[in-house]
Amino acid sequence: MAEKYYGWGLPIDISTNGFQIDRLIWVVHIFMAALFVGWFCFLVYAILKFRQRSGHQAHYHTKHFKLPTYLEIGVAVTEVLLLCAFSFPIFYHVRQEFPQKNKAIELRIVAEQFAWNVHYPGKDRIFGKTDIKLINPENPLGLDPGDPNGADDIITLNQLHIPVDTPVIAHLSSKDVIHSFSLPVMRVKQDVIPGQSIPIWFEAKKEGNFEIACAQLCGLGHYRMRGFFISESKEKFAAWLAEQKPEPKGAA
Amino acid sequence: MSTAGIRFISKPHPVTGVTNSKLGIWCFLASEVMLFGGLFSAYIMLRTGTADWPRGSSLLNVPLATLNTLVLITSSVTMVMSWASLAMKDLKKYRMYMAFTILLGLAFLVIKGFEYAHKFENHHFPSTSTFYAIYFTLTGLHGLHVLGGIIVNLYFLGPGSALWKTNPDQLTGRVECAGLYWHFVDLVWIFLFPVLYLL
Amino acid sequence: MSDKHDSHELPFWRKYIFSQDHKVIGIQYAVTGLLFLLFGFSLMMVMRWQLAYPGQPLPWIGKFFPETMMIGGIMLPEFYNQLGAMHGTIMVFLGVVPLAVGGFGNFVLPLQIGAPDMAFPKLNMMSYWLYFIGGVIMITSFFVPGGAAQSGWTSYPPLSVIAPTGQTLWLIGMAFLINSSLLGSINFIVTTVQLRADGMSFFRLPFFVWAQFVTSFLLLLAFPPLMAAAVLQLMDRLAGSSFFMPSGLVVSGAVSHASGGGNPLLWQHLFWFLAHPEVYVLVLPAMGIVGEIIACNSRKPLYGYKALVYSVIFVGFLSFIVWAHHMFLTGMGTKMAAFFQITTMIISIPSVVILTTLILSLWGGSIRFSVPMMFALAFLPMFGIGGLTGLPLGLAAADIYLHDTYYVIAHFHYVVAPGTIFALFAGVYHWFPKATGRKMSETLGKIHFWFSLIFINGVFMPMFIMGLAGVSRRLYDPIQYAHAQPTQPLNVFISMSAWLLGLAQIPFILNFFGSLFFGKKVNENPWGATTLEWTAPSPPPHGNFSTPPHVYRGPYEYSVPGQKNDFLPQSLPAGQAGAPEGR
Amino acid sequence: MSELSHEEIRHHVKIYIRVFTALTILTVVTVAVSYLHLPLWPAITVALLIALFKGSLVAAFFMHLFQEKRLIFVVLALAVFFFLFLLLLPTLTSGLR
Repeated sequence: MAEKYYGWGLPIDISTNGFQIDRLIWVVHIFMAALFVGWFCFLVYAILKFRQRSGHQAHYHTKHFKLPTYLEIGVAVTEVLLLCAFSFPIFYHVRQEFPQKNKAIELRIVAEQFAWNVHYPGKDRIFGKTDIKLINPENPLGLDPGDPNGADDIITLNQLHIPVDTPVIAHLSSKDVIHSFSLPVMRVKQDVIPGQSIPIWFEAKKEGNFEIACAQLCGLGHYRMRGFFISESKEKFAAWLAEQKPEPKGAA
Repeated sequence: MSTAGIRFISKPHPVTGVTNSKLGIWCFLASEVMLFGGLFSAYIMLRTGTADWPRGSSLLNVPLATLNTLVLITSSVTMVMSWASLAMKDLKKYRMYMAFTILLGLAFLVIKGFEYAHKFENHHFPSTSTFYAIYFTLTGLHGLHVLGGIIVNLYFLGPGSALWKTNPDQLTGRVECAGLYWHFVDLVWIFLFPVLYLL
Repeated sequence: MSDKHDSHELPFWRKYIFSQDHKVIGIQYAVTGLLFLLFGFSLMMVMRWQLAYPGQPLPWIGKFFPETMMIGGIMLPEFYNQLGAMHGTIMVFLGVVPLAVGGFGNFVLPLQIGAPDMAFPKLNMMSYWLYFIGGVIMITSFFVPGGAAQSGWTSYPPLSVIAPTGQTLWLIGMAFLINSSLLGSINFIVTTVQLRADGMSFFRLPFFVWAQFVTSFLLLLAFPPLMAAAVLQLMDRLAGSSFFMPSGLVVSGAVSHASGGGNPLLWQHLFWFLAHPEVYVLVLPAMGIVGEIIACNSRKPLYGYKALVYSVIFVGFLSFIVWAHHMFLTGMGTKMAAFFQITTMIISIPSVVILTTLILSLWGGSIRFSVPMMFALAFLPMFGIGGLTGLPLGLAAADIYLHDTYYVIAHFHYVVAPGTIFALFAGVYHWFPKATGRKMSETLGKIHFWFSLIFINGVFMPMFIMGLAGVSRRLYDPIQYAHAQPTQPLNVFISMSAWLLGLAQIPFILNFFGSLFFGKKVNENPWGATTLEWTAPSPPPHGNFSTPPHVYRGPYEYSVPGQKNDFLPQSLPAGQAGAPEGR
Repeated sequence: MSELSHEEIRHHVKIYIRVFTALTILTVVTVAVSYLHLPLWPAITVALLIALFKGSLVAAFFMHLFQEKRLIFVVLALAVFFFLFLLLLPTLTSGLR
């Protein structure tokens, strides 16, 4: 499977937003390459042309170059373009333009050393109350058994299933230290800060089995904080969801 | 010996108008501004991030802190007077004012000690809440600065004043620098006092 | 102050160990810094084994490690994280900065401005010894229970707050290093402002002095907030406060005892307020060295000296307000992200000016390919790669994908390793004759240069590919993730390059120590350079100049038409300009 | 400052005493205001304004800034400028969405 999705460059992109980020990465790299090749050729040419040799003398007065001024203006204009045409709108779209809640599915992702808990609200689309005092191995998020909203909630460990062509709103939080929730194939990455709940959104347009990565050093198990990210058709997703048992309640 | 040939130790530079140590101490104070800047920034960030930050006056001893403020302000005056005495070539008066400054500095620390002891008796520690944490850290670090200032002043009261015989200008300059530091510590307290105790 | 003007009367320990002479302190700093660079690099060479051959026992030397680090030669993840954190800390705070600022700054700056010494020799000595103590504490931390700091060189809480004792030592060690830098920077500023020789106006200062001067302001004003942060983290670790610990933490299944109410992002702000200017603390002295060497070895004035100076000041100024571009993904709002993206893009412009100006300085020259010049020339494209690849990271949208991947590692290493460290090597080769009176071997130097250049690119170039493939940094086992597996051959290649790069440093080590005794003896100005340090004897005596020098012209008067020599020293009176000079 | 005549210094001493009086009075005022239990923002404004004024008095007269050389102001201006960024930007960054 791995050969199909991943290689030596950008991995496959299965999200609706990813192409914008990829395009920005390519545009920036072309700009960088042009600038670098220009500099490098000039450098090599200058080194060869003005090497020390008999009959060749250095010039105290050198001509005034107009090129650097144009170069500076060019760089400045390009950077303004990169900011205004790419970075600002893309970042705004990804971070601020959330889909409407009734058209999206909502879930919570709670990171801990070294796993991802995914909390689906169930049919009622309302998350049950949680309390850290109720956390135990049976009840990893401390779901309150007394809260009727939580009765149909589903909590999975390291399993993030999402339907394709449906926006997903995920609320990221952490139980202990800073993690970073990364879905390389979705071009999604967001630090998970303990004490905060940070919402992100994304939408898949292709099916497949992929992975969740932790991108921020979170302790000695950081390297194995790998989760499974499964993007599947709406039918399969519904069937999978129905199979999952609502969270068993820990001794309250 | 190793200072051989270094210029502008006791006489100011003709262009910049200051001595080396004067510029040096102001650079140091600039970095101190940034040190306390970082801590005040922490205070602002933590306070605005919390809905129920307590008013300092409800937890801390305002009369005691007011007394301490007055002690520190007075010590600033005696410090500047000790420099003025030196500039007027009066070593005796200098010694007297310097001794006052040191005593007032010690008085500040003793009062602070009582304040801390009282907090500890009531089981209030840095671990109690973020308010106490920042209170102990800021006042503690400020206390260390006062202690450092007292040590410097003790040096200039005792062995340091031997310089009077060989190079009175240099001693006056050094005492002025020690004073600048002392006033800065006072100045920090002027801001710490309302921020921690009154608001 | 006393009558003893003659340094020879000093006992050995005052002359060479607790010396107050800026040149001895500079050499102490440089040698200690070079040793720490080697040590930090060795840590990385050990790490590279685990990355190339995950889970396999380290051959030969693996069995010498205690069980707390390796079991049967197989590295533990805790130890891997310690190596990573300490590699970063040692390279930046104990290697590059002490060598660039403490070493070259101390040795060269007073000589270049024509001063007899630093303004505060005692503080200068204290600065070195504080640095030394800080370094000892950092190394000691490997041997305390739980090992050294293991939360990255960035030490992000809450991870660092719940980490073992080594982190406390890391913070205490940092406190020493911060105070050492503080004393050093005050000294540099006062020396540069007050002790310039007569006639040495600000625009006659060599570019290196300007770079050090701006660097000193960065150290002076950016380090204290890290001191504040270190105090807060020490309080969190030792006094149980909660500056960086939010409410409601559950660590390994147990509810945290911390009172809560803190904010982990506070640390990141205070840390990066230092750590971004710190990047320029590394790079600016390197640019200064490169500027000196390019002017001297192309035998012509620097192109656009004033543009360089203004750019360096501008870069230094702006470097204080770009720090949060390290934090785009911490949930920052788009408005503040826009602010920091704009400042980041603006700061790239003076950097482009500096690089372009240095390259244009070659135009019309007569380039002498001495070893320092080769390192200086290599700095230009290497720093170019490092600077350019900062661009996608500074654009928040591209940073979403590239953040915390190997792309970041490749980016900043290009700035610091083949960029800054190459410039520092250039400086070592350039000023070695001044410090010792002997020249380093050209042949060994060229071997050192070419192999270093090839292998260092072999180390960092593939990391861009890995980064684009989305591989996260700081992974103990790189093949856990399916998306990282196709790039594993690159890891093997990188490790091989790193070990060969290690071998490539052997000629340098031999050259350095060998040349102390067997190097070719040279006169005081072997490079035919114009700046003041080359008019003092090699090595300069205590007090540097027999008579205080007077400066008559700018720093780079090379190949002035109608002159006998192709260089005019700054201290040569105008009337004697045609007089023969030792070459 | 070491170039001053005794006459000038005597004048300075008079100023020091006046500044001391002002600082004492302002301390009493700021404490008194705190006992009025103003709402938070007015309380902060008043207390910080008084502190700023007291701080300026100390800096200007005890630290001789009112007749200091330009160079010192350059160093301080840099520090104050970055101090403001350091003070405000972290909170703005985590607060402003």
